[in-house]
Amino acid sequence: MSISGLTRASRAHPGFVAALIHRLSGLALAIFLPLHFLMLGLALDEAAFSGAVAWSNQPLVKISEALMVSALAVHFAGGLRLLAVEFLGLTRAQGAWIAGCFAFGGGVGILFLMRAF
Amino acid sequence: MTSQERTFQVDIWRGDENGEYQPFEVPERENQTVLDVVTYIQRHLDPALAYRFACRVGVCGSCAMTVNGRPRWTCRTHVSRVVKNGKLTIAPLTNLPVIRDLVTDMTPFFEKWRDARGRFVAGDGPKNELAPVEPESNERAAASEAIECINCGVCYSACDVVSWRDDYLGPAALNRAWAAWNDVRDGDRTGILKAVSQGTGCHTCHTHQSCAEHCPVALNPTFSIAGLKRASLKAKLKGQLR
Amino acid sequence: MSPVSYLLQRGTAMLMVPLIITHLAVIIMAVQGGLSAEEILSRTHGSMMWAGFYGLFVFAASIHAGIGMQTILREWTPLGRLASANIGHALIAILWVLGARAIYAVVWA
Amino acid sequence: MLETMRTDILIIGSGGAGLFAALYAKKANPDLDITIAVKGLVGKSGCTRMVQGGYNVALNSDDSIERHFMDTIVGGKWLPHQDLAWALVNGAVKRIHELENEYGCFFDRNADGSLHQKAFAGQSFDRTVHKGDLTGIEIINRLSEQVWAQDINRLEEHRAVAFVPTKDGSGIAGVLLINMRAGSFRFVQAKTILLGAGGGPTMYRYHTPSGDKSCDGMTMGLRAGLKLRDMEMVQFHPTGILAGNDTRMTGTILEEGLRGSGGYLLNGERERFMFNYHSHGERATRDIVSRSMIEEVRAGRGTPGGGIYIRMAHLGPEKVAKQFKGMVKRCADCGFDLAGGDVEVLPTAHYMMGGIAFEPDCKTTLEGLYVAGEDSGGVHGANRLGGNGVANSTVFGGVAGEAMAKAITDGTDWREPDASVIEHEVGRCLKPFTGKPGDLNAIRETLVDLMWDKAGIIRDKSLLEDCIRELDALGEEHAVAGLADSTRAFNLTWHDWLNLESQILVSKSIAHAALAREDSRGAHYRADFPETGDLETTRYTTIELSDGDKLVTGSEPVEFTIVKPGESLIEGEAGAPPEIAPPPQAAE
Ligand SMILES: Cc1cc2nc3c(=O)[nH]c(=O)nc-3n(C[C@H](O)[C@H](O)[C@H](O)COP(=O)(O)OP(=O)(O)OC[C@H]3O[C@@H](n4cnc5c(N)ncnc54)[C@H](O)[C@@H]3O)c2cc1C
Ligand code: HEM
Ligand code: SF4
Ligand code: F3S
Ligand code: FES
Repeated sequence: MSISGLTRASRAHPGFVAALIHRLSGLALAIFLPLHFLMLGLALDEAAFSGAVAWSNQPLVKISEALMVSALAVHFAGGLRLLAVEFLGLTRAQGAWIAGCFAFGGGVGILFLMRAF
Repeated sequence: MTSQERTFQVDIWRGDENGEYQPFEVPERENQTVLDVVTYIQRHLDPALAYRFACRVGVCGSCAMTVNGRPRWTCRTHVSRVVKNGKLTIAPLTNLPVIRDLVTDMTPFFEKWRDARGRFVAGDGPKNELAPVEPESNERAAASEAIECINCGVCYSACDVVSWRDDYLGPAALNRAWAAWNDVRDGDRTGILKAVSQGTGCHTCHTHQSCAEHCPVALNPTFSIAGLKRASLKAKLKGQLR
Repeated sequence: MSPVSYLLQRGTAMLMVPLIITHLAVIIMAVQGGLSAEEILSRTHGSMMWAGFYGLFVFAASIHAGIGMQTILREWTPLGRLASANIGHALIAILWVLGARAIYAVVWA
Repeated sequence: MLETMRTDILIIGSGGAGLFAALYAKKANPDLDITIAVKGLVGKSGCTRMVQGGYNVALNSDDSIERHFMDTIVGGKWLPHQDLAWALVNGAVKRIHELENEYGCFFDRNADGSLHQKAFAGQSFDRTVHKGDLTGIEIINRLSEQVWAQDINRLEEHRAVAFVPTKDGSGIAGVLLINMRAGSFRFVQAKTILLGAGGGPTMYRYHTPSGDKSCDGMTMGLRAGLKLRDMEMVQFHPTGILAGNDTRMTGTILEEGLRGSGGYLLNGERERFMFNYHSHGERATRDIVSRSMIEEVRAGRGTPGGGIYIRMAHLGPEKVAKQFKGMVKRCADCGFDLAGGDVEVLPTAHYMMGGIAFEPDCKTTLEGLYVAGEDSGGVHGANRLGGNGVANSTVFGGVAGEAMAKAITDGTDWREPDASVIEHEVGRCLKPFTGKPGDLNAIRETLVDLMWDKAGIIRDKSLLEDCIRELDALGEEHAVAGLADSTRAFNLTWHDWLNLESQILVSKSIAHAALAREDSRGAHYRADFPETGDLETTRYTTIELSDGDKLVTGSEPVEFTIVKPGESLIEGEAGAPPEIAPPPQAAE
């Protein structure tokens, strides 16, 4: 038995949740990035590239793309917030800022979906 | 214990890191801190229960434990504020070696305090005078914000970065370094920045803010660490950290 | 994390702020009515402006992500400091190569 | 089972006395091997850390060492050892400079950057240096970090249980300790040894000191044949929280400034009563307020919890919450509303003026053993001024450190211990594991009530005689009370047993000394001898252990080496507040 499991109550606050989401979104982006580059690299062969782009217009792929865009937006907003904490010493009212970052990330994802469909 | 007394269940960690929880029934009192609960068990139910305390009023920082999953000072935590569904779970602090039951070995915590140069180094000012320091000055204000640490280890236990890499100096030591760095009387302020900007120092912090969230005396190590990140980066860019 | 890694990671993050804003805007714009290869390529083909933009982006994002992955490996896996650093650096190199190839493909090929 | 080790200097306790001694000895001779042994963790146990109010020191050009001295002597009702008090007021000036300039204490400043000094009761000048109302944390943290960073050995969670003399009894060879974490014994041989275990009147139902203090140092001193003085002098602080007998919060302090700034004390009928006792009302001195509160309760006008209410709400709850943030938060954490409601309080045992008799160089009569801090007696006489306690421990701690290092440089060597003493003392400590489990809780409850009721704030002959008789019986009960033979590692119940042993012996000393002093002065009040008595012929009480278990009291004349009653070194009245009495800002 361990003293505290994965779900430590001490983690249940905005700062930790934000850091976790920031990390997971960063991780997702870092994994997605080489794939993204490989896909764009297909443009060396026009037909392959058209195929890939056409494939990406399937609804399921579009939804995954929306998730990636959301991840980027959330990571971006959360990253800005972190920079503000670190470089401007802004540590107050972080709960509200963090909620704002999530809203921004979610908003961008929804906007993407609305325009994509 | 009389039969009319209302009781509640308390699960207490027993043994070392590989121990387990043991349930106890403890009578309710109107005024009762978590430390009182532990004391009750030691005095009346199991004389061998190990725990640590000293001042009992929140100044010595000896009595911190994990209460329902959160690190807290137990002498100043009223049971009614933390009891959940009529139950309490009490364990030793995390991120420190367990000696037995609720007692941890705080040695690594203090070693890191030392390694972060959490200590005043005398300057060469006159020894028979007291340096004038204006209370409103930026440095003094910053030092004052960070200075009243009771070195309880709560932040250190709450910080997940400490859990993830045990060489990280941790919030309390860095918070102290920040107060020291803002002390204009210190004779080697650059030395502090050198100490905290090694690989395991302030830049290792990911701004989880669990430290500030849990600090019982409402200090804000996150802010202090951010200050050190900036100050040491500046010094680094100016080539002062060689 | 060393102050140098820290500087590079935060520096690239700041550098990417305008790039990401632009990138997000372009994505949202372009996605209207579905993507097509011609659409993408007509924007990028032969454009030195976009070549520069993506060049900078690839450069920064690779460093940023490489260092970030290094941290994650150090903290979330049993890998030590050196192994994590090596993998992080390798990732930067791989991303640079793949990124350069992608830019070449959409601008010049 | 018995580990042994050698060190040059062994220091017992890590309060102001212990830490200063270590740093001073190291500075005097960096090659010395220095070891601090402490019952808790270094810097995190003891009472120096709990100091709220501050540190008395004459720094201002309008103040003077003489003035601080006179305040101390008059406050102590002419009972202090004058050379010690003189060393205190002089040393304090040096210490404050060291604390600031060498160890980095960051005391509060005035707007112009100079050190802020506040008013504290019983002083004719505002001279109390402080860091907010958490002065002790600042001092101890700064000293501890210096110790952590140096090559000074730490034996943490090591409890000293006996001084081990040489075979011929001429000097001290070392100290027997219990390694509390392991539950084993350790003998530490040292060339010089400092006792700085900090006394602490924890044998009273209501008390302020930290839980690790149980008069072990005085007990070891008595057992080693040392003479204690002024043991009847126990200081009570008027406002300790009353929260029930099952909580450790009970007895902890609410600061003096609450009364000073206009707080009311109300009896069970919620009437102010202090003016019935003294024209200064709530702002009278600690001893008067404490006594009046007890009389009010004894007259049947106490609160349901048997205490007195303190009320601040009439000053405006918001204002109170702001001005006394720390106290309001502390009460709130305990479930009380100090800003808006009435909180039950009672006087609480705070400090022991008495202790082991010593010389200004901290030597005791046992060759090689030094003492400093609250374990020592004679500096404060019948009453300790707020702010002189931490000055006492830091000043004499440093003096001891220097003296111990010098003794070694001058050739003091290790002495050979009397092995039979070690064996005997180990046996004494282990005795409870052989007996039938006894009821330690009952013994503790009996002790704290006994001391509270019969040797407390108001004493008389018959109470004290009862007290001594019952303490003797309790001592016998304790001696045969056994413990379940479970693990000895970190066995707090075993240490409770040892605590009680020390507390009972020192309680007896208090009661005997109180019976011997047939007058009332300072902290000691005899209802049957309410007058102070003749100052010129002032004598102090002594007590020692003879034949192993008999306490023998005596008395010695106070030598007025610097100033005689009726004389003064200063203009104006010593001890009287400067100008029109400002409310005491004391936050102790
Ligand atoms: C709540 C409170 C507030 C106070 N406020 C003030 C104030 O404002 N101004 C002022 O001047 N004074 C104040 N005092 C008094 C002051 O704190 C003490 O007089 C002084 O600090 C005592 O210092 P010391 O070094 O002798 O003992 P302590 O600081 O008490 O240290 C004793 C040390 O000895 C250790 N120890 C005890 N027994 C053993 C053993 N058997 N073996 C090994 N180690 C042992 C303890 O763990 C501790 O480390 C206050 C006291 C209290 C309780
Ligand atoms: C303007 C855009 C971006 C900003 C402002 C930003 C900001 C940040 C910051 C401040 C961190 C440090 C977090 C920490 O260590 O506490 C970080 C981590 C990270 N970022 Fe970014 N980032 C941006 C874009 C990206 C992109 C495009 C990627 C992916 C390719 C990425 C991947 C990562 C990764 C993997 C981490 C590590 C996460 C961690 O250590 O928890 N970031 N980012
Ligand atoms: S910063 Fe706060 S939580 Fe951390 S050790 Fe200090 S007082 Fe405790
Ligand atoms: S919780 Fe840990 S990650 Fe940083 S902000 Fe506090 S030290
Ligand atoms: S016992 Fe000292 S902080 Fe809790």
